[in-house]
Amino acid sequence: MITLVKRPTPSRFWSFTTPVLAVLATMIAGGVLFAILGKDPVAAIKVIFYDPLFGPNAAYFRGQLLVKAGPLILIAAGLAVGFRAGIWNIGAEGQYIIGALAGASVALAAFPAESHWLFPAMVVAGALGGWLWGMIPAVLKVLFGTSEILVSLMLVYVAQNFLAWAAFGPLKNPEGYGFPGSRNLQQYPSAHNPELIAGTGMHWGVVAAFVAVIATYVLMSRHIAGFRIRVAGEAPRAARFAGVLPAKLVMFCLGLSGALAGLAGMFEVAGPSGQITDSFNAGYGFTAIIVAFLGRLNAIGILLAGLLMALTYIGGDMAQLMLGLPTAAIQVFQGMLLFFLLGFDLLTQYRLRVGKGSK
Amino acid sequence: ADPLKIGFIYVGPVGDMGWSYQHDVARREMEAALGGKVVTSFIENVPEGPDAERALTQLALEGNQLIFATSFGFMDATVNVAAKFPNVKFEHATGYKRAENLATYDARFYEGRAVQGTIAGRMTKTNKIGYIGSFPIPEVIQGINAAYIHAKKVNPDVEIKVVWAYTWFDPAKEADAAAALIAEGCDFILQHTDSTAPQAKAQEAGNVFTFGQASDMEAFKPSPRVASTIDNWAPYYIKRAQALVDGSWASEGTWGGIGTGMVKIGDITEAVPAEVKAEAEALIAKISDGSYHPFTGPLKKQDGSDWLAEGKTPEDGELAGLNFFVEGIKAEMPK
Amino acid sequence: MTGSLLKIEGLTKAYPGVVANDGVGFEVAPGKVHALLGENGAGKSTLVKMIYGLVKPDAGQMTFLGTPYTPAEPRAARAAGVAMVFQHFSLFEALNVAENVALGMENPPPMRDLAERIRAISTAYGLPLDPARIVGDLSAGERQRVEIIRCLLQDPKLLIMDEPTSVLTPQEVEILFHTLRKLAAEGTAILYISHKLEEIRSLCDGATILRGGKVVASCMPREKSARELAELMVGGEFAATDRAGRKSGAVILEVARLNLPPMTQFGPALKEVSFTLAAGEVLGIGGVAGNGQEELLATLSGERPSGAGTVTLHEQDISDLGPNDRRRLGLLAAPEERLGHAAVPNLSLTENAILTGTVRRPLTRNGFLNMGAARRFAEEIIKGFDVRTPGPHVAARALSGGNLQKFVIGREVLQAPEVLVVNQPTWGVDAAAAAAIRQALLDLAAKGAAVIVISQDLDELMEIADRFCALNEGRLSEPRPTEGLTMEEIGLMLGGAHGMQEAAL
Amino acid sequence: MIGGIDIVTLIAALMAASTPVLLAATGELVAEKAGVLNLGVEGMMIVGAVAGFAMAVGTGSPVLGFAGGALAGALLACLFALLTQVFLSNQTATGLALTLFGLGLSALAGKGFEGVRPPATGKMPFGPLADLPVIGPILFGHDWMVYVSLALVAGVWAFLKYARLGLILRAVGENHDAAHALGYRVIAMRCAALAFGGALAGLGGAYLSLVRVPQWTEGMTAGAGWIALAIVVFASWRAERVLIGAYMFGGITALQLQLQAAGYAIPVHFLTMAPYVITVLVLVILSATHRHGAPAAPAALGRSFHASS
Ligand SMILES: Nc1ncnc2c1ncn2[C@@H]1O[C@H](COP(=O)(O)OP(=O)(O)OP(=O)(O)O)[C@@H](O)[C@H]1O
Ligand SMILES: Nc1ncnc2c1ncn2[C@@H]1O[C@H](COP(=O)(O)OP(=O)(O)OP(=O)(O)O)[C@@H](O)[C@H]1O
Ligand SMILES: [Mg+2]
Ligand SMILES: [Mg+2]
Repeated sequence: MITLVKRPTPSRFWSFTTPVLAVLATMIAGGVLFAILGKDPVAAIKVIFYDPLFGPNAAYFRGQLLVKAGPLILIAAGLAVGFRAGIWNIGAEGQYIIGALAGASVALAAFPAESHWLFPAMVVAGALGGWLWGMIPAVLKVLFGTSEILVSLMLVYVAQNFLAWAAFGPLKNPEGYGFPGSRNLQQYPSAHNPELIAGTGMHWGVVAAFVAVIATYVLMSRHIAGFRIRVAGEAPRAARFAGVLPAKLVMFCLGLSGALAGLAGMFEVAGPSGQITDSFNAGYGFTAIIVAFLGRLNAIGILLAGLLMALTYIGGDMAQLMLGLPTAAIQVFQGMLLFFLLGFDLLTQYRLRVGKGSK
Repeated sequence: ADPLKIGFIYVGPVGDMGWSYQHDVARREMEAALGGKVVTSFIENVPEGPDAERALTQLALEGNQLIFATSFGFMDATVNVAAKFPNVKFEHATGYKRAENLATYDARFYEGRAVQGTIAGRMTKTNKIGYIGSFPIPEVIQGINAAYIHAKKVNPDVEIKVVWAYTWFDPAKEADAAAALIAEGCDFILQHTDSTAPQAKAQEAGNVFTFGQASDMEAFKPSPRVASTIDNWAPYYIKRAQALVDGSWASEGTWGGIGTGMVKIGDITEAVPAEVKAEAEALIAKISDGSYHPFTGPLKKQDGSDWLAEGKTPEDGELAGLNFFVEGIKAEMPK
Repeated sequence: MTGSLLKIEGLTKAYPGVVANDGVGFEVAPGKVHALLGENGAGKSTLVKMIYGLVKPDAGQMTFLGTPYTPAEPRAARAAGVAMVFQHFSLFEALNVAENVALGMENPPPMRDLAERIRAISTAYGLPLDPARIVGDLSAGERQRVEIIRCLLQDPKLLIMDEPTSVLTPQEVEILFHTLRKLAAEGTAILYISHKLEEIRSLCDGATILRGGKVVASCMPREKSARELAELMVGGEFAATDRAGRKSGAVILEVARLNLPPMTQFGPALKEVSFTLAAGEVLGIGGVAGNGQEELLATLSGERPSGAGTVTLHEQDISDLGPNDRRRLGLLAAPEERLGHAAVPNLSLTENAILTGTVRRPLTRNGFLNMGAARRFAEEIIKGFDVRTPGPHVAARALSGGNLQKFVIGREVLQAPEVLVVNQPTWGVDAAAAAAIRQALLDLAAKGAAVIVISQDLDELMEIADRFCALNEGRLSEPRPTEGLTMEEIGLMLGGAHGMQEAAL
Repeated sequence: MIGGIDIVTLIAALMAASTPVLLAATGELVAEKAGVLNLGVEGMMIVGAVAGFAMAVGTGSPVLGFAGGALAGALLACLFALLTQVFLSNQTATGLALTLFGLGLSALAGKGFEGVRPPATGKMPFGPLADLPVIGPILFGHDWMVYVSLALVAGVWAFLKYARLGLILRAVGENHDAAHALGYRVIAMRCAALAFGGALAGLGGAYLSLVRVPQWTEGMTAGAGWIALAIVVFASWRAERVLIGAYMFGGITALQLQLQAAGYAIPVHFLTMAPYVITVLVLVILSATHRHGAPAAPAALGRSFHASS
């Protein structure tokens, strides 16, 4: 019989080893799945994990990896701070949408004026929009104790309808022949968030993601404020004893994650996406929650998890194209990756003992 | 020579039984028709936006010579990628931006709506026709107008009720929308959304009729589904692929209809009285040979102002951007 | 001994790194009250958990009523006639009394009958309870009654009680003892665990003393002094606390007409609390848990701001200052709940040192943590207060209660407070560690600091406090010098028996 | 008829429309009462939808279809139980992963079932009762699953209130350490509650694909699972309020479309938002009238249990 024994302190060794084990286990289980679907498992794994990085067109895909991972990392970095504090913002998708709407609205209001100030103004508007949307659950929680999980989630649907309304109404491109969707900001130089170095996929949003990773890393592991946030998540009463004001903390965490999600939305809509349409948001806000957990709520982990997640998306598209693997199979594959990571995580907190065990 | 590679991106899953499914059916038909001269591949479920641009680039990098982007929302992404790969040919469905190596194609779905309007106008007992709209975009508005004009033509008392679902595909919501229209007394449901949920609702209600949309939806024959408008992209895909093989491919804008086979009217079932069926078939024939345009004046706009004078038909450009209802429709255009 | 009810031989249970019970053996006879004594971590709870079927022994035998007894789970133990009151309450706050009782029974009667029986039995034993009340609304003493009634309803042959009296007033303890004696007279055997040695001496007919998982002695508690019992437990002598060398100075802290609404749904309100505290003084605040102790500590530590002018430190109104601002001014506190309030279970001792230490110790630079300095501070606490742990990297939850308590008190004492407020500084802590903590508080006062000790252990307060006052339902009595105060008077200050009546024997 | 809206039809319609969410929410209620937060409802629903569909089509029996849907939902819930109860993984993350996994798995399994028509699920034969005015369509005009769902809600309500096992379940969700100390099998109880929750979610999904729509298409649950989760909180963990919540939510959605059909010129997006905004408002009112946060949430909700002995 196998028993679990809690470790006095989490194992450092296993916290580095388990993700690797999980990826390997996923490759094996995924390989079995692909074989069942009649595809060559080795080829499929290679196409998903190897080709985007080192295959014939890797130069392009490595850039795309950043484009895809950028918003995920930016959002997840903010979410993780809140999750560490025990504040569950699962409505980043809504904050992402509102941030994008705010940023785009500034640009579209200014159209066609060209100014160096426009893009910075959009950045501020994007962050502000996301912050504002995050503050709704925050304020409701502080004032009434309403669950932020549900309020933030419900607000995603509200934001989505708001987005559709804007895309079909006020933000609709007047020169778009009645089709929904705003003007394309890629064609508006002052508002465009371009690739900074051609072919790298690097745009301001990716830069912001890296900055967010570094900043949240320093905050959470080196600064007293981050320490207090961690304490708040581990033991709320101890945090209060250490001087943390719960209301301030709720506002800070939801505000921060909202602002970062809003920024991500704004960079996306001004850059890779280009325009507001009723479906421009591709679920980044939800995927980022998974990324945050994959990265163990740790900034560096999130950076790697974001890249890994992006890799499975891009590799998944490649596998579809080259092997005819359906998207559904990729989704199952991603789900398995998560399961294995979450399951193996046990090893960092517990020791397995085989043999005669106590109950 | 090696077979030419042709790629597709779909906005939905190939199993949506509607829009993306029909494109995929056509892809397979094309591959079969050109036997060995082309090979195809596709990426499904591509969100509109940066992912589309990447997927298109991926197709181009993989050596595809001709790439079909099969959703309106892929427009700007296709334009961008086409600019980066001047040697690759692109085809964008339902858009309006073209380039040297970027063609557009679309179908005159409203022609099918005219036929549906005629049948519904003749057969309705309640004089109320329900219409489930997806989004208030020109393509859908054309359809509502065409259906109404032709129903009215054969039945002056007819009324059309519109529910906007704001989705192309959400079976539960479409079912609710159909239920709401049936509750309002509609005994004909036309839909511009892709699932068969409305047919099922109609069947449950009894004495309510529907039309297949995008695909034939033959599971509901002979009733409630009495006819259908099928997106039939295969002839176009075969033609364009053949042109590529022959080296005669050129960028152009195609807006095909019943005449070119891009819009196909599925089997009109025995639930439709013979004389109505005959009338519908006559209309199909007239539209098909070009002797009749579903939007032929005199027509007024909803607000009573003039649109088309006696005998006049709209320019394609104007029709493509249609954003108003014609006179007589009570429903308001969403703002 | 003839007619033994439970006989234990060679019972052994090992946890990783520690043998909690090592070849333990003893016997309990029907109608006797048997004590289990030992320091923190000696293995008492582990032993009774094995008897109750919660933990499986690695080796050894138990015989119950002459037949081999191997309970696979508590259900089996209950069926055999064993009942247990836990060290930490095993109650469900959101459920009512009857439901809580039903959960502890094997085949509970229908709810209506059960409610009747609860009413009947609880009155018969002098522990009245309303079966319809939600347990979350009950005081600690009343919760204890629920646990006991739950056991009594099963007519147990053996009743195990793991530290049952820590939450009771002296009067309540007296009534509990009556109940237990009555039970014993009816033939029930009782296995009784407590750190309160005087209680053991008055109640128990025999005792087994554990140290490091082994039985080191058995004795008749009545024949030993409390000090002798303590020395048996520790395995050596320990120093008595030294109150010498203190003189009272000027008033440092003043609390005036403090009124606060309840902190939690089930908590009490603070009403008109007033007192003053002088330098060098130890003020003891007694009272049964749940009468406002936590609320008072939170108000003094700054976790809860209070109305202007209610808390004054050095003639400065600090009523609306947060914990860190108060620390800066020299007012420090150590809450009762070690895990989750005074310390964070999953963080290391170094990090737990940072928790309250950054204000008076240079553990940060511009807000950035100086982990080196923090580790040195943690090591200083560990060394200065004899905290037994492999090192400052160990998580707080890995420490035993007594050791963690020493760490928490040490952390505050080493920050050289001017006023230190502690709540339950020795709760569940064994005699040696408790003595060390009390001495540290006295030494602090000797250096001129003012100390408030909130405790339920009246012996402790009598031992170290200069003045005593009692908290009862959120009201604080007038402080009185401890000298000359009798237990009887104290009991009345604490609110008497809280509506219990003595059982008619 | 009020303002051109036929109330009777509206009520009859919303009962059918709400049934999938009602079933899923009732199941989730049981799981949460046991102290487990399973955010994977959406995933379990859609797997239930495809499994139920395949089973019904394969056997020609809707009853077997529903059984298959329930079984599939329960199996997926067991996977969740394995991870969260045995491997002690984080419940939030595992739930999200389950949704992702379920969506993918259902799409894979459903290939080939697109466009197929399932066997019809019959109406309850109430005979002339169904023709009664007003109460006929509301009370006697539904398929049998609607009545099963109502019976399940009533059953869960009674189980939690009166049954011994229900009491133990609530105890486990309230304080798992105490329940363990009293000898109850926390993990087993939670696994059972999860499996039951999964079965009901699967049943809800099967209702969607067999009755409500009825057809199989990828992603057909379209967020219903999330609504079910919200309704549990909305209902402050009480079975009878789950019924109210689900019907209210379904009602607002149906009303929105009926208003459009009746020709009201209403801004559709704001009406579509309405159910969500109203949910938030109700949550605020509920939590404002209780002193501490979400009322009546099981105290151990979302916390992992590990018996340390
Ligand atoms: N709840 C919190 N959430 C986020 N950051 C916080 C919080 N509390 C404090 N900080 C940050 O931590 C740093 C140190 O805080 P501050 O100077 O307020 O500490 P303090 O004065 O010791 O604490 P207190 O305000 O409780 O008296 C500052 O950068 C502050 O913004
Ligand atoms: N589940 C467990 N896992 C690991 N070690 C344990 C466990 N339970 C108890 N121990 C260890 O076994 C030893 C005996 O613990 P036990 O709780 O029996 O002591 P105790 O005598 O009841 O102490 P106290 O007086 O503090 O209640 C201690 O060293 C403790 O740390
Ligand atoms: Mg103990
Ligand atoms: Mg400060």
